[in-house]
Amino acid sequence: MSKNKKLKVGVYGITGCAGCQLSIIFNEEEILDLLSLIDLKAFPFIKELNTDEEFDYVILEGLVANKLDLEILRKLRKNSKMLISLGACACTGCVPAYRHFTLKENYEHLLYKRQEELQDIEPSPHDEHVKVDYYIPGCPPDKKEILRFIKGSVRGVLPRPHQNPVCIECRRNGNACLLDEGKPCLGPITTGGCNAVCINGGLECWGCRGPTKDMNLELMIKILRDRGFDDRFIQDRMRTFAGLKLPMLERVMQGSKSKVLQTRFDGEKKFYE
Amino acid sequence: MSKTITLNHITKIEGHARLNLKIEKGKITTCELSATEGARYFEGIVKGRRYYAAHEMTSRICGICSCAHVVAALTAIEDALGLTISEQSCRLRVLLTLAERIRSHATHLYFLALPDYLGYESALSMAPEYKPQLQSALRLMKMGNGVVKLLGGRDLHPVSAGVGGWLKLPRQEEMEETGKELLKVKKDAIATVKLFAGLRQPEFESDAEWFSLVDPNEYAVLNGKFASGKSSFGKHEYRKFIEEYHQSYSTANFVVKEDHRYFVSALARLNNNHRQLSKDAQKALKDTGLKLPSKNPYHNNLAQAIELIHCIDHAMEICKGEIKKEEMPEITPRPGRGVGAIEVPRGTLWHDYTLDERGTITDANIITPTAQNLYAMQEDIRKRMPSLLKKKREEIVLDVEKLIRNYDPCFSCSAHFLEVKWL
Amino acid sequence: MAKQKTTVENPYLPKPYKILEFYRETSDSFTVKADMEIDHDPGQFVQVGLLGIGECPISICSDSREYIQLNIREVGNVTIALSKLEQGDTVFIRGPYGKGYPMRYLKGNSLLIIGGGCGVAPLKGIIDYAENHRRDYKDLTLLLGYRSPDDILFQRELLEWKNRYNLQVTVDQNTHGKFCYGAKEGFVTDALESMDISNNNQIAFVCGPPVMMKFVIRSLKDKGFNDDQIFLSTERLMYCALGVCCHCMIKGKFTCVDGPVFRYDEIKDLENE
Amino acid sequence: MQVLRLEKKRLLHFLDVVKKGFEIIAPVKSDLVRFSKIYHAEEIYLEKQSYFPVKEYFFRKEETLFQFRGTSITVPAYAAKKRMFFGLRRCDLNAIKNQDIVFIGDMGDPYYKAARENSYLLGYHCNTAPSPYCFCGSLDLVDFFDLMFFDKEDHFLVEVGSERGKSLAEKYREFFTDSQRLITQNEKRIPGVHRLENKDISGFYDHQDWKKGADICLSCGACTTLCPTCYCFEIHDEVKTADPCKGERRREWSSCQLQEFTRVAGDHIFRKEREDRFKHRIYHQLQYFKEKYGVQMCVGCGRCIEGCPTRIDFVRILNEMKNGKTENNG
Ligand SMILES: Cc1cc2nc3c(=O)[nH]c(=O)nc-3n(C[C@H](O)[C@H](O)[C@H](O)COP(=O)(O)OP(=O)(O)OC[C@H]3O[C@@H](n4cnc5c(N)ncnc54)[C@H](O)[C@@H]3O)c2cc1C
Ligand code: SF4
Ligand code: SF4
Ligand code: SF4
Repeated sequence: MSKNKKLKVGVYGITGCAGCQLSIIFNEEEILDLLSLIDLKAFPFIKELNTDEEFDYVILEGLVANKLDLEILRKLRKNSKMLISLGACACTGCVPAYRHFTLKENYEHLLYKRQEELQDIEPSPHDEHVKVDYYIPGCPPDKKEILRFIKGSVRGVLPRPHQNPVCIECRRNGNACLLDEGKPCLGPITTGGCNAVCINGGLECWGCRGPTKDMNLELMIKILRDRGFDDRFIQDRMRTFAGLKLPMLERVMQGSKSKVLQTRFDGEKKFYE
Repeated sequence: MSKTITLNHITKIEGHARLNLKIEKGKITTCELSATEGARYFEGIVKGRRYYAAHEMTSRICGICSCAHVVAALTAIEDALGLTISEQSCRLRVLLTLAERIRSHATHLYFLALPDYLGYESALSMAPEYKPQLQSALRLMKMGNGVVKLLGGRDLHPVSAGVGGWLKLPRQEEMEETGKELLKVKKDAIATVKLFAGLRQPEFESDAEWFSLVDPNEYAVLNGKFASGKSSFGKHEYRKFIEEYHQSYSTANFVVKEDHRYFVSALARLNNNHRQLSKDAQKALKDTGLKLPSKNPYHNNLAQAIELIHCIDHAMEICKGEIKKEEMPEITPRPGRGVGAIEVPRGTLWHDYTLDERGTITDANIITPTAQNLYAMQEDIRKRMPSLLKKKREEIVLDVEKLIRNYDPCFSCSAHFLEVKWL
Repeated sequence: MAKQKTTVENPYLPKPYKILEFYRETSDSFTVKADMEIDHDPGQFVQVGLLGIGECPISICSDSREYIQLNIREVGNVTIALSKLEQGDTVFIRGPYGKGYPMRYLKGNSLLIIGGGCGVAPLKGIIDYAENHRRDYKDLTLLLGYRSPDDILFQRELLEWKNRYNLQVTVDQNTHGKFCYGAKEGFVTDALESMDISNNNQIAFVCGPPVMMKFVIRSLKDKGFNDDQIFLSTERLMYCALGVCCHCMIKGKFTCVDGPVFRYDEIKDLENE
Repeated sequence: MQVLRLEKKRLLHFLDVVKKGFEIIAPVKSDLVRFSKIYHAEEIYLEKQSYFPVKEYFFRKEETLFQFRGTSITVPAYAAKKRMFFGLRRCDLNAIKNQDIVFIGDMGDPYYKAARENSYLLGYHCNTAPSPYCFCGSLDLVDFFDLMFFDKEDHFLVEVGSERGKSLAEKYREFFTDSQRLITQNEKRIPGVHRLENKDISGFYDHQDWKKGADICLSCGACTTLCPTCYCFEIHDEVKTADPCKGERRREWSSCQLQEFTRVAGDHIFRKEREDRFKHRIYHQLQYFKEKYGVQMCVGCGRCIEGCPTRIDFVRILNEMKNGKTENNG
């Protein structure tokens, strides 16, 4: 606290939608206080003067999509005691990394020759390239979670990351379970911490915060199949936000075909046609 | 005298861009504005996905315009499916778009643009002297975010708008409450106009033509023809007029077919539609003395400020409406093509999808405002340069940055910058 | 009739105490002495914390009515925050909680104290207690195991213990090459094996990592110890320490109120819980 | 016990009058049935059991334990609203009784107590099982209410269960007439709710069939959140941005079905396996609680089954265990 010097912090973005950095700023009521808790050395999104000396930590949005991104990522990692991956792109690769699961011919025609430095590399989250010290996942991340992180860091504590499934918060919010309505909700296998905003807003969870460590993937697949979703659908859905964090998906899908799991579903089947 | 100015990371814009300027013997030999954002190929990755995934995925193109992408994608998909949405859904989508415009303009005006004029490096360092102004900004942002959250379920990448309608409707009381809140922040919008009208802007005229949607019924948001002072065309015909091409020597991405540069922005909207502004916005406009039509891109900030008032007025109007319970329609896929063109904070946004008989997306094209503005932006810099040459390096940089920021570019939207480095 | 208002104390409220003494034990643990004047049994614990950070259960490792002494290992948020305190600072404590070692009922016995790593902390309470009631107990045998000489706790007290009791210190690995406190290389269990000790009027107290406890018990049983001659100290995640929040439940037993000290016959089937 | 009679057509009027003196919380059907504050008596929905339990009104989802500023601690004043709960089922009422044991009994939780203190509990007796998952008949539920409404075609028989209930009935005496008859024990039974065949499960601990449930368990925590008796919680601190020396300590609901529930230093997790966690829940409900407090915690409402995305029916699993017991113990 006041005894110590303020922490030197940088907020940067590489390829992303800027939504995560906005999520910091959109803490409208706290933002000015928040940024005065730390010594904000860099935040190019809203600052002209940015020094990139030694940071205590860097909060970095975005995924690695070209060589320049990788260069920046490595440099920041080197200059910072801690690296915080902010948002789904940074943590799981998010929608841009879904490219791994599309046919090449779908985007080939969009490829053009670029300057060497901006040459594409396979879209990938930070931890495929460097060590990450803390994750604030989500697309967009929960703005209060960022707030809690910064407040915590000032006092030398890192908030325990969420590891419980989205369902916990969803039920606490008093929602009707969308699985019972035949909708393909990924809440049970997705790490919570978002307060189940999507379900509160009427949409099933798409899994933007990435899979939980404790997920029962096999059962989730079975549940979705029971509700009439085909395997293609299940794969597409699960891979939209966190495909790279589900490398076992195909194997589990194959394996679960032979297994009998007796679940019950008394709602109506809803095909997404 | 030879000068090279490289702005490697242009700050206080969304996304990442750089500018290369080379001036030799008083002549500009190189002027390259380029996005350094990694390519994400959104148009490629939505291919093969079903129609209901388009807005979910493309919303991730841009955080601050996420509502815009959602609405544009939904409009295009519904167009392709031949769905008409209810009047209420339409109204709410307008509100969602306006709310986003409020927060986006407020963020841009105060956090990205204003420090340039007041001589600060960032809004944060302005805080001690300009606390009330910043608080105005934060209130406006909070308002915009609040409405987006109410309608869309969350601040960014809203979820409640779906193909054909709303997954979850706001309650009547909430709408009424929102109307009251909007009224409270109107004074902040008015103060914003005053503040920006007081800033001195250079005299300058862009060679580019302006374009925006024009809707006879209202200050265009979701409907209308794409028009400038000279020509206009319907959204389905856009391919005939806008051509995207890529030349290794050229900076062009999108040009109007007759080889005219154009820009889209709040200023373009004001040029076309200022007579449809709300009463208070018109009054504010008059008080500023801004002459329309204007081709001075430095006027865009002021135009945004004026739009703030209009958006609040229009939003309040919508909040008065009644909320009826509506079910989502049953959807049967069919093959077809659909286009969505809507006015978003930075100009006109285009989404275009082709679906097959199962509702799978077989082709997609997205044209963002910044992509349309790039060429104009760069050429404006080129045109502006000669009058700046005598100045000191820092002043040139500041002036150029101001120009760029006035366009409020959003390089995150690089869904579709074909070639990012121009020579 | 006179209206009597009984204001029951709010059991969640901690009280501030001053730190009388603070010193480091090893590179990752420290000992604090706080001016909390309470009656307690050895083996009981308190909830220690800082406002804004949280609280965690720590065993009292002293035997005095004037103060309590706590030995804490830095493993997470609260414990790391506590490690930054200094003499004169304030900590927030509530307690004491739990059932300690039933020393009163064990009078006349010899005490065999077997600790591993930070498990020695609660056992120090017994040593201090026995010292204060020296005549009530016969021999004291201490068998303390650590990973390396750097991890040895209570170095200030060790020499004294060595003089007074039958003390043996083991280290898993001797990285220094020199033996301090007469420490021997090897596991506690080995030392126990080779020790000539019988269950005659002998009570064993065991605390340490789960694996170590398991082997020690096995070895004690081999030496003829009955289940009711062995006391164990358990550790679980807990929030309330009041027997409500359920996190520390082992089968039907609450570590915080029914434990943390259990006689082996009370919990012997519960190993895997 | 005193029994009164209330004509059915006067119920709404009765509640509307009561509403002037109390906040009424009763089951309302929106998308699902849940207990919420009612503004008009017609909103009340008694057809089905509520999907969400009533416990959140007493043991709140989130509760500020105290606020602090520097080193000074203040406890928020609990505004004890005068509330009347209407439409509580027999299971709901027993669940409240069980939570009373936990929170008021041993430890005197001031937050829970304050919320309970001014609450009047008005029950509604199920004439038939309101859900196919109910099994309250297998458990030893007791009478626990201020007033209990028995639905009898055109009128209610209202049994008075406490002094409080009595004074309430006195206060609104104009609505009630004296009943000529008492409620028989038989009338208190609910047909079709004796699903659990053997509620002593002590012998099943090592039974292989627990796996049947664990296999189709997502560990999503729906069961514990929807259960009217589950009472686990966590405590966390939160500080203010403007001044990190100020803040509050809060508790919020937790669930024993989560791995996080028992994570300790060194990342050790007790009951790491889903099966152990599932088993733990059932044992806590049917055995551990009884060992500690003398009654079973589960009240047989079936919500944990109805709310489970895969409908894990622990009652059926237990029944099957019993039937297959001999072969398993061999
Ligand atoms: C009765 C009793 C007596 C005790 N006595 C003592 C004693 O005398 N001395 C002593 O040093 N300890 C003692 N302990 C243990 C002590 O309570 C714990 O070490 C303490 O609770 C840690 O709290 P913390 O807040 O510092 O750590 P926390 O921040 O709660 O972290 C604890 C551990 O949880 C894990 N963890 C935390 N965050 C995460 C995450 N995001 N992901 C994965 N894992 C994570 C880590 O492994 C970490 O080490 C005792 C425990 C009990 C129950
Ligand atoms: S709606 Fe989704 S997140 Fe909510 S309980 Fe159901 S499965 Fe879980
Ligand atoms: S509900 Fe799912 S998709 Fe929505 S924010 Fe949470 S994790 Fe992401
Ligand atoms: S365990 Fe299930 S049946 Fe029993 S009280 Fe809880 S929710 Fe109801």
